[in-house]
Amino acid sequence: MAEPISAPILRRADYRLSEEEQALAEAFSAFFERSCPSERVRAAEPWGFDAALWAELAPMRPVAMGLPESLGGDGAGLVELVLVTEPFGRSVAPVPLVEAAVAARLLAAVATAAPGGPADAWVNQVIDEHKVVTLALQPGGGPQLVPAGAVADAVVGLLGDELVLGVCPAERAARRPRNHGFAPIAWCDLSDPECSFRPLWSGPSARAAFERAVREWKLLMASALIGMAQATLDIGVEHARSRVAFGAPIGSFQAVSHALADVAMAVETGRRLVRKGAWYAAHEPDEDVHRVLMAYRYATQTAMTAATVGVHVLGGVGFTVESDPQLYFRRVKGWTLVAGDPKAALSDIADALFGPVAIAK
Amino acid sequence: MAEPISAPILRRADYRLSEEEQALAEAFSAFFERSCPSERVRAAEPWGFDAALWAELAPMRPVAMGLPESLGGDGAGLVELVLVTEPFGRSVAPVPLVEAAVAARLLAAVATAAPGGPADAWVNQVIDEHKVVTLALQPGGGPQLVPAGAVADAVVGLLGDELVLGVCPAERAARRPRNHGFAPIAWCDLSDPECSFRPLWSGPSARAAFERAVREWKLLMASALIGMAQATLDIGVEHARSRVAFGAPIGSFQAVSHALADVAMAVETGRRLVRKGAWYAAHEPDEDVHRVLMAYRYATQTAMTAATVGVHVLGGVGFTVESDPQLYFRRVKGWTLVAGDPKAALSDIADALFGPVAIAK
Amino acid sequence: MDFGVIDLDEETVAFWAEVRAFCQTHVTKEVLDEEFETGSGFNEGLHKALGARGWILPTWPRQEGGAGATPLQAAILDAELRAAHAPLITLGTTRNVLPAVLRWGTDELKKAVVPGVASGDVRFCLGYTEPDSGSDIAAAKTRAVRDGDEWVIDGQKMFTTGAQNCQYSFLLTRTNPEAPKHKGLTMFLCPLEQAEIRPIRTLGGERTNMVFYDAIRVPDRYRLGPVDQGWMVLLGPLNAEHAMPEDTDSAPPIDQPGGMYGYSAVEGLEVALAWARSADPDGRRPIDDPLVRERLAQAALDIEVATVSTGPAGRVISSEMAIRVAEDLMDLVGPRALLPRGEDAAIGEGWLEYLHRFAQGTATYGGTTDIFRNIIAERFLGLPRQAPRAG
Amino acid sequence: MDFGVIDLDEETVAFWAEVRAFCQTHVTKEVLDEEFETGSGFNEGLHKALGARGWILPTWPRQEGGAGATPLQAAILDAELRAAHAPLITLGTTRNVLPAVLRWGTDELKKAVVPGVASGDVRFCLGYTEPDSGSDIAAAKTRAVRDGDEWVIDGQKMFTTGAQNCQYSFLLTRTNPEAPKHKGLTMFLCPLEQAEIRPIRTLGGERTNMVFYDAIRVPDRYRLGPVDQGWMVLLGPLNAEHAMPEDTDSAPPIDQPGGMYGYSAVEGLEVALAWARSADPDGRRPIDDPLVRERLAQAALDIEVATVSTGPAGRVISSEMAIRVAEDLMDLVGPRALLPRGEDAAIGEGWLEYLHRFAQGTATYGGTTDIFRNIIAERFLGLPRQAPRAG
Repeated sequence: MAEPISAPILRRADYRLSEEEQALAEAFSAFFERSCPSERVRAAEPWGFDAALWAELAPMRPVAMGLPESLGGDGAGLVELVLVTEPFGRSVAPVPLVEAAVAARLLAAVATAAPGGPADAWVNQVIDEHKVVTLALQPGGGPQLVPAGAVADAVVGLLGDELVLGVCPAERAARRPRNHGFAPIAWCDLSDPECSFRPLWSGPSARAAFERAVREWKLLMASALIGMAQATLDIGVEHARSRVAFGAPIGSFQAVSHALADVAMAVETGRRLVRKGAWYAAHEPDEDVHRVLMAYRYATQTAMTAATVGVHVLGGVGFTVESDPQLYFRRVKGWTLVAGDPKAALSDIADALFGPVAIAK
Repeated sequence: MAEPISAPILRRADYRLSEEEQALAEAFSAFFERSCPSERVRAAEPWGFDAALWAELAPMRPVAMGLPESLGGDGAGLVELVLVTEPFGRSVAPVPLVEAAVAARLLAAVATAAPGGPADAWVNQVIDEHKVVTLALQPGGGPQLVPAGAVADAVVGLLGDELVLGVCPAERAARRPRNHGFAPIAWCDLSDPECSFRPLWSGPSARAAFERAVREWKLLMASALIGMAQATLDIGVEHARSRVAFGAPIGSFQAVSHALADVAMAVETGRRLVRKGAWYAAHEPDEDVHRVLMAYRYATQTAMTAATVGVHVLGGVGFTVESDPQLYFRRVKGWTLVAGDPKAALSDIADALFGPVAIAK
Repeated sequence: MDFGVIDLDEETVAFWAEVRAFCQTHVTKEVLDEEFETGSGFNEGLHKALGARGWILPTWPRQEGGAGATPLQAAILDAELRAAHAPLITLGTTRNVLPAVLRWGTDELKKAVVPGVASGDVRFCLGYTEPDSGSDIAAAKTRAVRDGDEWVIDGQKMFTTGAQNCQYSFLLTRTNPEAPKHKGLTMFLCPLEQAEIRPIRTLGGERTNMVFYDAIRVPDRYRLGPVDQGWMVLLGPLNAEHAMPEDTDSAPPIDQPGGMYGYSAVEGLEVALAWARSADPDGRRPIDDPLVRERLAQAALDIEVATVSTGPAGRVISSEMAIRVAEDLMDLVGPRALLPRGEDAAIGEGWLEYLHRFAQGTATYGGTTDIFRNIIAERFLGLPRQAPRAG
Repeated sequence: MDFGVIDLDEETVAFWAEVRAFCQTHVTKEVLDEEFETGSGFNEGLHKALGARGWILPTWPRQEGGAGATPLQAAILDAELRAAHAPLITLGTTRNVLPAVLRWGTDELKKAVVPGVASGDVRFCLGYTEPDSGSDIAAAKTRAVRDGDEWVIDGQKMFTTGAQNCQYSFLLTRTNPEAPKHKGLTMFLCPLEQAEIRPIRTLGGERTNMVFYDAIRVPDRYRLGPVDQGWMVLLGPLNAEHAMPEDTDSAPPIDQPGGMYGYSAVEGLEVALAWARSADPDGRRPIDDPLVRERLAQAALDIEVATVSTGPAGRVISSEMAIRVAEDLMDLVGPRALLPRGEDAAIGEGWLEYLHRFAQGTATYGGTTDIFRNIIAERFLGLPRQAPRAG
């Protein structure tokens, strides 16, 4: 456990991307911009999945890239993955990228630490067949809403101290609720015999791997949220430059320009928090876990504020379903709340920074 | 315990002042405006008391007015008192009005319910000699900072289930710390033998009376805070009308005008919360106690925001000790924090609205 | 000051009972389901049932189509209908426009429309906003050109909510493009038969409309007030919509939970409280968690603040409160708050999910919150008018 | 991306030790007490001791009065001095102005002042703000009129912090009142002997000054840059103060807790944490209360956000963070947080009490946060310039 701050900390604070990182970010930006205009997002409503888009994306190996080369992956890590999920979020693409990337890394951890089980084959299927495995974010049995559960080929979760993997039966539609974010969430119960959950790995390391996977989900989602915030900011700025009211572009009114400036500040700062969090998670995993939680908490707030400002700056038009800010407005909340109250991150940060609560005497 | 809301509640919502109430408010406004310009506030720094001003104020009977006619008071109540403490707060007058008014009412409650004790004589001294009795806001023994403790002739507090009154010895200066709000606070310990605390009244009624007195302090302070917020708003508006930057009065920039508009909204709304809280406390005491807590919480936030905006709108000048907004900035925090964390009011509101926490099973 | 419980006379108690019975009969689950489906803010059966009782204009005398109700009874009626979530947007716009019709309409026009308003057969919608003018209402470009005893109207209006259920639009037109922008406007009570109505759906689930006026011809008798002085005619309904003080002071002084737009947040808090008081399988209740209690208390405080707020400030405060409360209560309740009305596992029939979407629109209705802050700064604080120069 | 621990070579480790020893010797309790008393942001002994080691301009070569330090060593020096709360406002303004002197000063002028800057004998303050112009710097009215080889300067400056300890003011004057406001300005490195300095005290306890220039005569050699082109001369120091990107990118990439103004909030959190970890007589610690934990975590998050922020955004974020954190931590800690440095029962030597006052000023230093938001909107987002017309 680290004190949050002590002076002077002699660490670099270099947020710049390397040339490779820059190329990676640009390649995925270009892909999502080209392949996933907002019409395609709308076309996938209300179920939030575009299988063709997933197939188009697959050759870029956004999931395989995060897996070790020893298992057939590309050996990249969280630093690279957040560069991919930011443009993914910017386009709110209807594909389960965050879940698939995180669950695959968890399976890879199992296949590495405890080879010989079903995880090995699933890793291959993820890489070769672009199968989607997702992560049940809440440990334990009982019904829970699982992100990407409605489109996943398998679900990984933690039951007791045991990592388990299950394949739910075909009548998935019944488990798939309509929802605020038009997301392919599904009801899933790790103790449901119908889904034939099988053990993958057990013990403290399995639990730690699960907890790390949940943090990775929050990290990649934080980056997606920053992308979503950037997108609504861009829409708002464009509108504020061109829309005229009271004889002037509305962007010349501080009520508009300062609201957008606040979002711009938060987006840029949130992006830096994400990158710093990703670097620590990649290079010093299981230490300073508060950084990922901080990035996640800040990103949820930033994206929600950005979406609200985006809807508002566009005025009445922003409130119509034809406008794009509302796409983000729904998904910011809809994609994240499945992980539970985002404000709970503060209590988690407190645990990480200040240690556990003392037992009452 | 009431649910916060159910529709439709058939109650009046009439915030208008009667002619008598209007006259009362105007009389005290006129007094404080005339008698307590900011120079007089400054002159009383750092100890926050102007004995001559207290003597000038006394003939208007701001303390006696809140006591029952049967004890020699004027039979007015909380509704009238908040109309007095708002202009008091507007001028941040260096007199212990809130404490004196509240403690006197507590003594009057004792003298009424349990006559024959020392409270009777103190009520007379308060009315006839304008003695200052103050209230120790924290129940129990141990050192605490008591508002107006440095200038009070006596302190009332709750020790166990017993209301006690004490007179601290003469070397008061040693107990009087310099402080953020330039307020006449003092260290006091209800179990300190040197202060010769004597019992006034005991039992559940005594405790209830003490708790009511603390709420009344919060109510009258809430009104003072609204006055303080109004004053900084007025200063900021005046400045924003006349100060020119970039070729226009700064009040024509929304960064300034909307910040002031937000304060104006909160001041007017906070005033209404206070009046509603006062009316309930006067007419339906011990019910709906959440209203006073709500008024207090909202007023602390409003006044702090108003002071911050006031300092900021005046720019560099606002940050100098010659400017008036900083007088308010110091006192908003300095006058209230002595009652403890203002955010704790939320937990108190929860207790009042939702009932106590269930014991863990 | 007076916040006392209002003594109700026998007649009012009976009226109240009648209103409750009416709501049970007419604001049925079917009506609500249809409203959630269509978002039209109107139900013809309900509207006519109100008209049949004189409750569209309840304080008007019976002989004029009203119910002779007291202002208090009218307030009870409104509060009960609101609590029942009756879809009454079109009732609201109709009532909002009526005073302008009475003040400026010819006797012939009034005779033609007013009885229908009272009975429910005639409804009005608001034709202010255009694709290029929203909060800056006076920038309207829809043209009205005189041609003998008729006017030819050409233009396009946005967000004419309820147009599909109305007979007339309270229409803002430009009759003199040369004059300063507030001086060349004329108002009409424009019949909608010739207009083309295209639906627009909102994030909040409401249906509103674009309305195209393609050289439609309107007899002069539908003009309201003098030519080129439409701004004066518009100001009454606009001020009412902007909740300027003169209007709220005349409203019956009844404590209305949540203020202008916050009533939906009141129900949101009730939903969250019900959730918080439910025990999980281990017997734990969220409401016993200090963090949960604090947030619920903050929501209750926010709602009370909106309740006491008034005028343009009340518009801003209640709207922003609803946005904030919806967001935080949704977070607090967690994943199941994502499920909409109709999903079995939805919390409180999906009310928070709906509120989170709906609340966003309240910051724009009848002018954005920015405009209301301008109003407060300029009219209440006397600050100079803001008017930026283009960069 | 790289956030790794920097490997320090032996020389740098030794440098660091030297800096720490220096701070212990020169930033004593007496120095700090004096600074809290006077608020002058300067201590002559300390300043000269820095000069003696070449640490006023640490990266300069030794032969030019520097210490030949690496950028990393210079950053360590600054961080240690800051952590020790060394009063270095005047060092900051001196360093801020120096590049403009080097760029625009004549060789004669540079020869006269630069060695003294390095040694600590010569200090510069900023003469921009006037009673009628703050954030709108270019509206300055202080006149400079040429008279042969001299200039006659008439006017008044506000907030010239450190003037009483400086030899020169980096002075903004108007030389052509007819020209557009940015085109008639000229900068001087104006000697202060003839100026009258009157102290101003701030809420934060700082001392600053009004400076009266009453027909003082300044030889032309003190002019910096061309006549009427002072805005260009001013821009370098101003951009540095505004934390425009070119500057921050050239700074050594070291993680600086709290960002631009937030370092004082870092210490505020440490004070609150120490309080929260102390047990009361019953053995209860505030830090075991979920509500307390959440607020401390929020403060830590706020500080980290400020830490990673940069440029003009960093200015706004770190300033507003410090204001918010000071207010909330003071509330959290309770009544004893009201007691200032020097009171026995003060929490953390009164740091929160000080922070709450001090933080307010950071929202105005070098232009208000409003100005920085304008900069972000206009220069980064490309939004049109705001410039209201008077009402």
